[in-house]
Amino acid sequence: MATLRMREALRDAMAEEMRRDEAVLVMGEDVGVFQGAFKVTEGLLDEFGERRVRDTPISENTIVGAGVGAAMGGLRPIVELMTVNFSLLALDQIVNHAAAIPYMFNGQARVPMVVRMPGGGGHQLGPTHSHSFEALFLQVPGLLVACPSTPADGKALLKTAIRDDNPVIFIEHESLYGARGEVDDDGDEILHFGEAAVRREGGDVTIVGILKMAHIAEEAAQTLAHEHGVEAEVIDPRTLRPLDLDTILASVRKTNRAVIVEEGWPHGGVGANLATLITEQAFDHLDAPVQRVTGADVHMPYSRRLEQAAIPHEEHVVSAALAALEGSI
Amino acid sequence: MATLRMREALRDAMAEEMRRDEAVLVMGEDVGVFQGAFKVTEGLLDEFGERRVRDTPISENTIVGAGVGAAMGGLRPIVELMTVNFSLLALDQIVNHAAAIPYMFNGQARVPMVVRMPGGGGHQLGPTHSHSFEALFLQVPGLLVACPSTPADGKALLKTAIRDDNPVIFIEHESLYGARGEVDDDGDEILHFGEAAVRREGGDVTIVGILKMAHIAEEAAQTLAHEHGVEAEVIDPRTLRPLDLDTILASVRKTNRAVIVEEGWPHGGVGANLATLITEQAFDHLDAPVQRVTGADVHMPYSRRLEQAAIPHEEHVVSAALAALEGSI
Amino acid sequence: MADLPDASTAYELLARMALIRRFEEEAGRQYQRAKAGGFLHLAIGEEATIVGTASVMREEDYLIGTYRTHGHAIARGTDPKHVMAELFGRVDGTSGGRGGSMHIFDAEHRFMGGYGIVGGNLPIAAGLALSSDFKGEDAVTVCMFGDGASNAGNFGETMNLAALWSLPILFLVENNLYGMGTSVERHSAQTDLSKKAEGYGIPGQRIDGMDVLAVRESVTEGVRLAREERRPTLLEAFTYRYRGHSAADPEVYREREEVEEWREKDPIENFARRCVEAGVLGEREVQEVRDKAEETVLAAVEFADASPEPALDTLYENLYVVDSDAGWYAVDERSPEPHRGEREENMPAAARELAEAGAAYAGQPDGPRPNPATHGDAQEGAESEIAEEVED
Amino acid sequence: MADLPDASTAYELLARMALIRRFEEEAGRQYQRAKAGGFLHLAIGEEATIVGTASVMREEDYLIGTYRTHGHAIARGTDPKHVMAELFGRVDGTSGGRGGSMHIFDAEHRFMGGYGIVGGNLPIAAGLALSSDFKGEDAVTVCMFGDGASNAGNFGETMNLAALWSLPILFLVENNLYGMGTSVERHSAQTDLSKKAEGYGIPGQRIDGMDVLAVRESVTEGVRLAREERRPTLLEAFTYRYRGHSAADPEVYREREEVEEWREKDPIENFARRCVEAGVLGEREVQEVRDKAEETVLAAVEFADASPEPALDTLYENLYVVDSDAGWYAVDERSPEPHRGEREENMPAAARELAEAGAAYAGQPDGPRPNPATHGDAQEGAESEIAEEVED
Ligand SMILES: Cc1ncc(C[n+]2csc(CCOP(=O)(O)OP(=O)(O)O)c2C)c(N)n1
Ligand SMILES: Cc1ncc(C[n+]2csc(CCOP(=O)(O)OP(=O)(O)O)c2C)c(N)n1
Ligand SMILES: [Mg+2]
Ligand SMILES: [Mg+2]
Repeated sequence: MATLRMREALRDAMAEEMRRDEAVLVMGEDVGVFQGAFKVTEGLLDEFGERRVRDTPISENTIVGAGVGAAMGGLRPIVELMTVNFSLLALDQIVNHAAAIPYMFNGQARVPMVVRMPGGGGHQLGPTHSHSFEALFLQVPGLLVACPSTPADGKALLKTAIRDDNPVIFIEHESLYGARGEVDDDGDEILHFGEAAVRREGGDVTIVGILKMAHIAEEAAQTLAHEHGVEAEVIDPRTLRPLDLDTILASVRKTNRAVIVEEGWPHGGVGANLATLITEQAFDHLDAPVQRVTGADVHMPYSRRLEQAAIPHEEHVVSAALAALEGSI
Repeated sequence: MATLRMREALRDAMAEEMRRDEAVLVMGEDVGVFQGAFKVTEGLLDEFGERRVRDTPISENTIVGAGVGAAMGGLRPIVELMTVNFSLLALDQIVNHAAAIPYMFNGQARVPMVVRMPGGGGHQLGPTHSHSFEALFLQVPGLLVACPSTPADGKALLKTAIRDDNPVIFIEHESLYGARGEVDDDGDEILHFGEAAVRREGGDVTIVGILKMAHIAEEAAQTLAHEHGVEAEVIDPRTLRPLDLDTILASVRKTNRAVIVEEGWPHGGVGANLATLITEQAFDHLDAPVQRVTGADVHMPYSRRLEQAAIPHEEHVVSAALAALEGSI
Repeated sequence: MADLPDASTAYELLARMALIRRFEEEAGRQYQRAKAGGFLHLAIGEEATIVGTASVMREEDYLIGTYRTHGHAIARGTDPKHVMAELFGRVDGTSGGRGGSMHIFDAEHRFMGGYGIVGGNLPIAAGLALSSDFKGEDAVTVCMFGDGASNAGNFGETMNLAALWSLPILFLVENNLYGMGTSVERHSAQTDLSKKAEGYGIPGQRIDGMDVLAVRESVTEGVRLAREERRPTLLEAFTYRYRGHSAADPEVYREREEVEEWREKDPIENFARRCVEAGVLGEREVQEVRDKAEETVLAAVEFADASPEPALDTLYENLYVVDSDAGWYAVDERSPEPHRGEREENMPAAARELAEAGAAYAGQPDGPRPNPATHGDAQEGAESEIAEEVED
Repeated sequence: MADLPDASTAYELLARMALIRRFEEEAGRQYQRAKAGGFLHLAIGEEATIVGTASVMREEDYLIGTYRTHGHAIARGTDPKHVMAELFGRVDGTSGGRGGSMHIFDAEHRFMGGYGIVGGNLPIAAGLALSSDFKGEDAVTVCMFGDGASNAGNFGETMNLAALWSLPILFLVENNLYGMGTSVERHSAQTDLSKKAEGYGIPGQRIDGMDVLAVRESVTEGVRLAREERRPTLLEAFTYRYRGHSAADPEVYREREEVEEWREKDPIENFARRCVEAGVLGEREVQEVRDKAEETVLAAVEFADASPEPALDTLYENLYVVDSDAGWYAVDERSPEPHRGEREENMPAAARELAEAGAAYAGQPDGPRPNPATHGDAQEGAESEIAEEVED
């Protein structure tokens, strides 16, 4: 066990897998000489050289497409998109190619590629640079979607993603790169996709949060316990495709109430999808509608004040949980 | 009143608005000489000439981006993307530019642009050519999203879209272009966005469907009435942004049951969003969880049999409605 | 004018071109009979470019193309019966009926697809070339695409990457003068497409795409540059599709005369004549080639017709690879609540009817299908008029 | 070497360049004081390219650029105090605090932005040029972007469209030798960027971007070609950013010496010296220019600091135009169930604290902010180390 920051844990995952498998390479804008825009690939160029750590031009669709082709040719590319905001330029290669090819060609081709990219708001980067696109990618069959919230999960899930033979969308959060946590340094620690983590046990309400919102959910649970005598169960799905709905349902069947917390837009979001799945499966167990806490239905403003007003905070989660409990306490 | 096919109604809407406003122009791949891949722009080049009806190269992101710039410069471009499947290549201009600019520049610039494009499956076009992306576009603040199911709505909504000062995503369905219907030929008939249509009144269950699924919903309602004595209320929202949730809620408060029918993928779909909004607003009125009928969670296969198995049919809607009614009849 | 090759090579080239020609004609016929669905893009007229290119590639080389690639797969060695079966949407199709005409693929013969998105194959080609280079193999990737595709953003991005990374790749534009209904002059500011990649440091050359020998000569050199010097080239082959963009497009954008002129340059007729005149091949062999093509194609139709439709419960097969050493997951774990209808027993009656009806449209009889480009089925499933087949 | 202009023109050019330089330096300082947030891209060193270009444009012409365009707006005539207020995120900012440093916009002076997406401004520029052409106006659009942007798909697509449609547009690459940390040789196969659009039929020219007069000369001709002959050109201006890509990037990718060499070519120092030596300007005027810049910039900071923060209930303002004659709709009709928190009274305490804290991070004291590129705040809001400012 060692205490690492998220960015270090992710780097270790890539380094370990690159040592383990010659076919793994990293490509993306400024991943090499610059050491990564967020320093996640720091040191990789020095250790593995230009053949396996490749700086690319600013050509998102072609970077991802080259990853698809390289994967079809037998490599295991890790493509870093500098941020999720630029993934819109690569969406054709992600949806109509990476995700479709294994099915479209009936299994004759595989696309063992990982597309890593950070997203999220909170740094005053304004409308074009603050997106949360988890809800966009979880729609697409053929993709796996991971969104780790701790260094340990980040490392283990990234190793799994690299070894998986399917295209994986690996979403990181800009605000979590500095987050520290205990990380297993056993080089073979992987974590199966589709296994949610129960961060806190509780019988009164289930709170589901991803990425940065997984932490907000835990903070809210503390407040609920100390200030309102409410014991919340906090769940981090960790992957959205596959989704460990069973763990979430088991909790909801126990608590009869659920709150979903996400940073993205409210319409057609992660929360809307989860709320629907939960309601479909556990309708008779629900004492209240599933509550959602989401980012505001607006482009992210630059102004500190406006941005903070557009992003979910602990207080939103606490009041959503209390709303779910209304009447019953 | 005249009986027109959807494609004729849409063409008339464009022609009328182009006569009415010199600033309206049409641009897209093969919209001119070829008369439109789906013949929706038939005759426009002859009437309005090359200045206002512009064939473009195959450059989706730049076609849309040029539309954004032209709109900022005071024109009212109608950009035709040959199909929704190719809109993935233009998503950066749609989301990070068209949708963000009015807000990002605090109202100094407007983007009165319409992006027209047909989607949907059923013609054996296979994985890359059969998408339904309504659920993708409804997520994005700053956009308006229309999805007409009848020639009358198609004409009236398109005229509204062209006159609106916001960027409008106008989604058509390839299977509906031949659909005939009565169309008001009063050149000034427009239809406000955010007004759902109640296609059929009924007190037992509310069925909401869009585009081709609005028709499937009506057919299912007939079957439910004739074979099961169930009176379904059928609602076509007609626009997804703005969304006329009030009309849907009023119906659900009456029927206590709802079924949402869409052609797209199940995860994070139109149905998941609507089901969540309905459940949040009318939880105490629901006797059963909102039922969803969606396309299969897979890329659209080419095989006739497999494709038909992946697309929702009347029977799916009927059984979903009966499931919602279970126990109560 | 390039010299004629030895008899057996000449025979083989003629045979391949004739086979592809005959296959495409039959595909068109089967499409009109609604045995094949979707959209059908025929390459009739472009055989010399296709066969000339494939004929000088090595087994380990990769070929990747567009949605107009029945012939490309056959030229690489795919048995026509599997291509026909794919058009029929059957289990013995190259993609088991999942891909269709626009998405032909044959890993065994290194025909890497078959892509419906214009320009979508370019970055993938660069990636394939990267994989060979990375592994120190000397396989070359040949990437073919249309004149219209040269305007796609992927074109510039991929040219730059290929040159920057010195990838073993050859780009070949099949310039058939039109992107759908838009002529080169009306879609590309630079009408000499061979110059279009110079700005990215990739030299180009124009070649006669109707002359299989000319194509062989230039592709041989382009492949050599890619293999030995890691230098990408852009070849522009002038060719022509006699048929519409896809089956029965109204062709308002071109004159009959133009089509006739190009038919004069027919790659098969002219090559056959030349071989006979030079005594490299005899009339008998030319006839034999035709007969064999006829035979093979009719056998392919029979094979395709006999091949079973995919079972409904295979709907999700190959959506995910579930045997990776990262651990196993069930598909339904990945997509809870899959849409129902994929199992025979609970497939709704209507769906079954549709699936069984010999057409892509509800209750529509065999014969020319109504076309989404000009019709639409929601209100009036069976429309009788002949379809003007246009493309989406 | 271009001749010196008359005294008043020389004075004006020097004054603009000095003002922009001083503004950028101050912006950097205010950023370190966490008065400005987000990422800050300074154009220090690139003033001659910016001012030279803007100075020969007409009022009705459009200028459009990137996320490094504080100076471009100022060169077009935007009052620096509104730019500074935007960096401070205040209501008097060019975008009322919604856009920030990367998204400056000033409709009145036809500075059309300010775009955070590399290459995103190119198609928009083509559209602006189309609007002028369509309306029969003779306004020209000047589109500026970086060397790295020339690899984006939008580059090729837009070049082709501009040439094909004969748009009144001038493209200018601000070649500062790096796209973030990647040098031109490492990101572009064709290192002579002025040639990069030839494949699309657009001629190019390389110019000394450190010489305001050379820039004026070439831009004048490029703008004339666009206005009078509807012929687009691609100018490549060699320039350099003395500072990191964004505030305090570690700059591991270049040598101190290189920066020093370029400082020798300083566009302001050299132009001032030349003017004085030639007697076009006196030392006194040069000093005056500096003093005025100082004054204006300090006043801008004061103005920005005094400008109010946007009220929370303006969160949704200008997301939609709701007065179109297509009929009125309320925003909440468009987005039922908006996220709560946009009204002062129900804005959670934490959010208010954050908003009031002088930094972009929870509970973090004033002074250099931790940087998402090297840190992250979720677990440990206030990190003490100096941020290496890197870019997303
Ligand atoms: C990205 C994208 N845009 C549009 C289309 C629709 N489309 C299919 S083929 C075609 C024309 C392509 O012309 P060209 O590249 O010359 O190839 P050809 O069909 O002539 O072989 C178009 C516009 C598409 N499939 N993909
Ligand atoms: C599409 C896209 N990809 C990546 C980025 C991240 N990014 C911001 S600036 C930059 C470098 C751009 O370099 P250049 O075009 O030379 O402009 P410069 O910063 O040198 O002025 C990158 C990669 C972005 N903003 N947009
Ligand atoms: Mg063509
Ligand atoms: Mg640069």
